[in-house]
Amino acid sequence: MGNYIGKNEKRVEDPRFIQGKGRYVANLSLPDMAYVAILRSPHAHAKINSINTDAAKAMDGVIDVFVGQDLIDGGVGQMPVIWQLPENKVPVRWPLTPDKVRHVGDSVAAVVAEDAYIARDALDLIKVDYEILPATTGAEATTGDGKPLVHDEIENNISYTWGLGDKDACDKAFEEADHVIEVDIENQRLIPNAMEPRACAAQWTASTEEMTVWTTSQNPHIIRFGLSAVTLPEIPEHKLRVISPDVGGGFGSKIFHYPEEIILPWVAKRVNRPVKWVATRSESFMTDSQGRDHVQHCKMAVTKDGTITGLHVELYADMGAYLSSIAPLIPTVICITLFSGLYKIPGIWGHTTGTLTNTVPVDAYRGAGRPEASFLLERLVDMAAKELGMDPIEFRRKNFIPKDEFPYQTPVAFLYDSGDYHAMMDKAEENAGYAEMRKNQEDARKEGRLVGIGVCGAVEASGYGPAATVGALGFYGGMWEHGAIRVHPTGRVTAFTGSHSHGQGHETTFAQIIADKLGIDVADVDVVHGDTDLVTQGMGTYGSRSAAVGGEALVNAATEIRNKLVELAAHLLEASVDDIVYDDENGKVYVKGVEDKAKTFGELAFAAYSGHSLPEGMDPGLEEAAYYNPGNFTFPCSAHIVQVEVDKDTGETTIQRYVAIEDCGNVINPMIVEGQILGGIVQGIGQALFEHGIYDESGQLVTGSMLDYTMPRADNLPMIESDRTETPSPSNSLGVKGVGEMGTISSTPAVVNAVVDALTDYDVTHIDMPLTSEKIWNIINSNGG
Amino acid sequence: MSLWEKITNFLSSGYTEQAAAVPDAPEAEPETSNDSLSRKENGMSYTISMTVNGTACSGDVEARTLLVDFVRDHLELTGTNVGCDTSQCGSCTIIMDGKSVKSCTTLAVQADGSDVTTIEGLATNGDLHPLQQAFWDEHGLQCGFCTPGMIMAGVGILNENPDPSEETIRHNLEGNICRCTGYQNIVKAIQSAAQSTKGAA
Amino acid sequence: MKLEREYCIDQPIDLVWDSILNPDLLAEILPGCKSLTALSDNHYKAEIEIKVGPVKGAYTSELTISDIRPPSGYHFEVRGIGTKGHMSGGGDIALTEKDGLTVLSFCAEGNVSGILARVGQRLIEAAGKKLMDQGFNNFQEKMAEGAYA
Amino acid sequence: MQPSKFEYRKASTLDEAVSLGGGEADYLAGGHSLIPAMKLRLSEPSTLVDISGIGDLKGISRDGDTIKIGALTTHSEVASSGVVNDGCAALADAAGMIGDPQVRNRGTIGGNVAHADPASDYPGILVALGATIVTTGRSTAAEDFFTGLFETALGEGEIVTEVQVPATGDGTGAAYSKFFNPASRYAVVGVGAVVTKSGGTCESCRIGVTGASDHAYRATAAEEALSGSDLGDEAIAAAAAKVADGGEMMSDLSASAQYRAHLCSVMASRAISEAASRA
Repeated sequence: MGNYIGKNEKRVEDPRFIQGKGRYVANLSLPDMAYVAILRSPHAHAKINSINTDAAKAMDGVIDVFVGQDLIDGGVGQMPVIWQLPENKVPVRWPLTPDKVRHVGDSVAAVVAEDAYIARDALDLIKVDYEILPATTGAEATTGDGKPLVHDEIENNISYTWGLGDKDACDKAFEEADHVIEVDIENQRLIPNAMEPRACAAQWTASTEEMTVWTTSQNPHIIRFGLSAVTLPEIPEHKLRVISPDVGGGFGSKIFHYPEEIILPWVAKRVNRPVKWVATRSESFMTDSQGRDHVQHCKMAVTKDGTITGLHVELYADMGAYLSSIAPLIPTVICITLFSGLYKIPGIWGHTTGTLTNTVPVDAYRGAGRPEASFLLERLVDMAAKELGMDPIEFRRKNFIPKDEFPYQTPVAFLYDSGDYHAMMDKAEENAGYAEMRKNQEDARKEGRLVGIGVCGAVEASGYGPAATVGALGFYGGMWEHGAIRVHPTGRVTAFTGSHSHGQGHETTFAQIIADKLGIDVADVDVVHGDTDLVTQGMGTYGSRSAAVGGEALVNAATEIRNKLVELAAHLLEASVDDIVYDDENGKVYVKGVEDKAKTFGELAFAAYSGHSLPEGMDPGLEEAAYYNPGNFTFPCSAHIVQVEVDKDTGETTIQRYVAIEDCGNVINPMIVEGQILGGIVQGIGQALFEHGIYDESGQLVTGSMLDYTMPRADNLPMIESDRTETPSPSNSLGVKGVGEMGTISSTPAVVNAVVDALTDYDVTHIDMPLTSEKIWNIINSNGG
Repeated sequence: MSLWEKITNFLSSGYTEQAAAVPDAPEAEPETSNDSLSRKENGMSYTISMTVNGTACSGDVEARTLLVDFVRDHLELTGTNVGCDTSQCGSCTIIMDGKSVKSCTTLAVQADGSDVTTIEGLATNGDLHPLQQAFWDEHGLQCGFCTPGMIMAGVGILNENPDPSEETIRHNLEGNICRCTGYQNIVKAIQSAAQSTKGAA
Repeated sequence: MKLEREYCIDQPIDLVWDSILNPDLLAEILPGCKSLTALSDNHYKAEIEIKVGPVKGAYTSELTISDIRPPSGYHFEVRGIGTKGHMSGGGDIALTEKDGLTVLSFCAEGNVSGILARVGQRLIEAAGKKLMDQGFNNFQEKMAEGAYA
Repeated sequence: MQPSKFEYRKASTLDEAVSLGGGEADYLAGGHSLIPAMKLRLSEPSTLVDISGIGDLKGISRDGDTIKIGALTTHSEVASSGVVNDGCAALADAAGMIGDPQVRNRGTIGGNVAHADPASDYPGILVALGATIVTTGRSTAAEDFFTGLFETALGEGEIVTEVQVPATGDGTGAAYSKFFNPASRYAVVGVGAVVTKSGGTCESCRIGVTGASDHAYRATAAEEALSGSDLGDEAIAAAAAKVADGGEMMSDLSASAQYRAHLCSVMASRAISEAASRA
C-alpha cells in the first residue's frame, strides 16, 4: 500500500477553477482574432434552393461568409463515422450542408467578423431560399411506409440492423416459461447540456504552415487524426496541433468530431487570422449530439420459482438525421451486451434497428447504451417480482450470478471479470434499513400517502476496451491508452496522459498513482493532458476508461522508470540488481539489509541526467513512454434503494431517501469517486423525472432551451447516502473499475421502480419517462385507486 | 532560496507557460472614473465606468453590450462564464452592489457606476475566500465551469443569511445549474463556509 | 399546435359567408395585416406584423383557400416566412346557422419553426388563440358596422 | 447571445421618461423580462429608455392601511421588507417565489406588472389582494389592469410608478400558493387568496389566479362559493373546484388545460387554507 492510492487528496486542479482561472476555449484571446457565427437551419427538412450572402458580406466588420459548397470546393472531407456495423448505410454529411438541411440546427453558412456581435448581426442578413419538405420523426415510426426519406439513398430510413445472443436458447426459454413479462418502453431523447457550451478556435501560422485548433473535446488526439486523415486533409497530422484545455463537462457529448472543428481551421487559413466560435446554449440544444431515444419491445421469461430464463428485446434506435461519430455503437454493441445484467439468464436475444429521422444526431450520452439496457432489464425484473409476489430484492438475489462463478461468461459476449453482487445488495439493504423502510411504507399507505420504494441492481462494461475486440466489433481505431513520465533532473515529474479530464480530476488521481508507483511526494508530480503536441498519443476519456486504461498506461511507464532506477542504483551502490530494494513509502532505493546504503529518488534522477556514471549500455536521461491495451473490460456494479413519495393532489414526486452502493473495485481517491457517483446518480434522476428532448411532428425541437428542458436542481434532491463495496478487478494491476457512469445506469430504473411502487394501487405496471407530475396525476386521476 | 528551489521553480514555471495555452487574465488596468454615462458622437457607443474588484475602470461599449461580455472581453476577466442564453443556469453570476446578479441578463450600461465583484476579486491578498476554500475542501466542483457562478451565488446566499439551513441553501441555488456534482458537495461547501465564517467571527 | 375556436356572429349566414371570402375584409381583420393581395383566385399574399408582448415578428404569408362549400365552409392553408422563423398550417372554417345567428367554427393545426418553436413553447398556443380572438373581434366589429353588407 | 442594436436613453426624471417613451421605445427597469427576449432577438426595440435611475420610483412605505411599493423596488426587496412582511406577508412570500435569487435581485415590481407575463407571480397575488397599480396617468385596480396575453391597461408612454397594496387587517389572512414549472420556475399555476373571517365563518374572500389563463384573473365563482362558508375542508374544496371557471386554461408542454384546471383547485385549496389559518 502506498502513501496516496486509496486516500482523499484534494484536487490540484481546483485552485484555478475556484479563482476563475479556468482555461476554457471560450476564454482564449489571440491577437487579431476574428469571430465566427454559424447560420443554422430553422427547418427540420428542407431543400436549399439558394443562399444569398451578399448583404452579409457587404456589412461593415464582416470579413467573409462561406457556404457548404465553398468548403467542399476547398477540399474538406465528409464527416466520418468511426464505429461502423456490417452493411450499415452511412449517410453523406458535410461540415456545412450544401444542398439540403435535415434537422433543426443543421449548419448552413459561416460568417467571419471582427467581433461576435457583428457576426451575429450578419447572420440575419443571409437569405436562404428553403423549399420545406415533410419531416419524419420517431425511432420506430420513421420506418413506416410512405415516410419522407431523410436521405434518398437509404430505404425506409433504416441505417443498419444488428443482433446478438442465443436465439434458440431464447426461444426455448419462452416456450417453457411459466410467466412471460412484456413491456414496451420508450427510453426518451435526452439533451446532454454540459454546462460549458462547445467552442472552437483555430490559428494558422502561414510561415511554418502549422495549424493549431482549440476545441472542447474529450479526445483531442482523435480529432487531430480525424481532421488530418479525413475532414481537413490539407493539414497533415505532423503540422496540426489540437488542444483541449479545460473542458467544462462532456458526458459523452464532446467525444464526437463536430463540423465546427473543421470549419474553424479551414476558415482561419482562408482569412489568415485566428478565429473563434463559441456556441450559444440555443446552438448546443440543436447541434450537440443527443442521447438515448429508443423504442424497446421487451419480454422476459420466468419460471414459477422466480428464475429468469430468457430475455427478448426488439429495439429501435433513433440515430437522428446523420450518423454521429460512434453512433452505431451505442444501441448495439454497448447496449445488448449488457442484457444479462447481474443475473444468470441462459437465453438472451437482442436485435436493434438503427433508424434516421429529421432530428439532431444521437450518440453517446453518459452511460451510452448501458442505461438503456439496465432500464429495460431492471423494469422487467421489478415487474416479474411483482407478478410472482416476491420482494424485489429477494427476486434479484435469487437470480444473481454467485461470486464463485466469476469470471462469468454471459450469453451476450461479455466475460464479467469479478463481482460479489450478494454482498453489495446486503450492504444496500443494511444501509437503507430496508425492512424498516418497508414497514414505514406500510404505515404511510395506511394514511393514504403514496410512498414507494425502488430497487435497482446493475452492471456495466467500462474501461473501453481491448483493441482487438473493439476492432472486431466495428471501431476504426484501438482503445488502448498512452502514458509517459518525464522525470526531471531535480526529481520532479511531469506525466503525460492520453486520457482527458473534463471534470474527472485526472491531474489529482493520476498524480496519486505515479507518486505511489515511484515513491515520491504527490506534489512533485504534474499531470499534462489535452494537447497533442505535449502528449504524443491518446484515445481520450469516455466509457469510464481513464483509471482502468489511462491509469494503467502510466503504471507501465512508471514501471519502466523504476526498472531503470533500480539498475542505476545497483550500479552506483555497487550491488546486484537483485539486492536492490525500491522503498515506495520513502522514495529511496537501498541495498537489501543495508538501509543506509541508499540513494534518494532525486539523487538517482540527477545521476541519470548527469551521466557521470551509468551502467554499461545505459543511456542518460529518465523518461519513459508506454501504452496499455486492456485484456478485458472492467465490470463495475451497483445496488440502489430509493424511497419516493408522490403527491396525490399534484402528481409531483419527491425523493425522500437515496441509498447507493457502488462497487468499482479498488479506489484511488474516494472523494473523487464519490463525486462521480453522486453526479452520475443525479443525471440519472434527471432522466427518470425531468428530462425530455421533445420534437413535434414537423421535427421542431420544442424543448430548445433551459426554459422548457428540465434538469435537476439543488432543491429537487435529498442528501444521497453513498457507500461502496470493493471487489478488485483482475483486469488491471490497479484493480480498478470505471465509475463515471455507474450512478447514472442504476439511478434511472431505481427511481422509476420506486414511483411505480408508490402507485401500486392504481393498476399501473410501467410508466414511460420522464415521470412528470402531469403524467402521474393522469394515472391517479384515471385509475381512481 | 536554495538552488534546488530555484531549479524546481524554473522547471515548474516553464512548464506552466507551455501548458497554459490560454493566458491568464491580466489585472484590470486602473483607469480614471467617469461620473456619468456619456453618449459619444457616433450615437452607438457609450462610455461607462464602474468599480470592478476594487479597481475603478471604464470602457466604451455599445448599448447592447451585456455586462458579462464587458467583464470578459473588455476587462479580460474570463472567470465569469456564460452557460445559457435564457437566464436559467447562473454560470455568469457576479456580485453587483452587494447582490448576486446574472451578468448575462444585465446590460453593461445598466452597471454604470456600480460596484462589481467577480470571482477574480473574491480572494483577498492571496487568501482564498471561505467559500472558495470550502468548495475546494468539500469537492464542490468537477469540471469547474459552473463553479464561479455557484461560488458567487453562495456569496449572495451568505450575504442574506449567514447561517442558512440545508433547505434554504438548496432553495436559493435554484438559479444555478450544475451538471457534474449532483449539488450535494456544493450544498456541503456552502454549509461549511457558513460554519467557518461563524467560527472566525 | 392545434387551435379550435368557435364564434357566434350576430349576422345572417349568407352575409357572413360573403364576408369571409372578401379579401378587403380579410385584410382588415387579420391581426397585424399590412397588406393583402390576390395572386390568383383563392390564393393571396399577405404581409403581416405580429406583436405578442415583447415579441414582434414580420411574416410574408401565402393563403390558399380550397374546398369551398357555400355557405358552409372552406379549407385553408397558410404558410408564412418571417424574421423570427416560419409558420405553416391549415384548417377548416365552418359556418352553421343557429337561431338566426351564425356560428363560425375554426379548427386548425399549425407549426411554428425557428427560435419561437424552440423557446416559446409555453406561449405559442396562447398567442395563437389571442390572435384568432383579435381577428374575430375585428370581424364582428366590421360586420356590425355593416361595412361589407 | 447578442441583442440587436438599439439606442439607449437614460431618464433621470419621470417627465423625461414619459417624453422619451412611446413609439418603438421600450422602458427598461430591471430588464429581467426584456433582456432575455432581446438576447434571443425575439424583441428588437429601437430605443430603450432606462428608468432605473429615477429616485421617485424607489422604496417601500406604509401610509395608514396602504403599503406603497415604488415601481423600481426589486422582488428581493419586497420579499425581505419588514413593512411588507408585517402588513401583507403573502405578498412577500409571492415575491420570494419569483425566478431565483439573482432574478429577484434585479427584477422590479413595476417592470413585472407592466410586462404582464401570463406565468408571472405578482399578478395573481396582486389581484387577490385588491392592489392598485398607479401609473403616470391614473390608478387602476389590479384586476382591471391585466387584460390579456402580455396586455395591460397601460397606454403608450404610460409608466407604472407604484403598486399599492392594502395591508391585511385583523381577521384577514392572505396566502399565495404556486405550482412551479420545473424548468423555468415560472408559475404553471399560482393562486393568491385573501380570507376575512368572522367567528368561524368566511365573511369575504378574494382569489387571484395567474399562470392558468393568458392573464391573471379573479376567480369570482370560487369567491362566492367560499363566502359565508365554514371554511371547512369540504367548503374549501368546493370553492377551489370553481377557481378554473374564471379563465380559459392555457395548454403547453408543462401542463395541459385539464391538468392546469386541476392544479388551480389544488393550489387554491392550499392558498385558502393557509390564508384562513392566518386570518
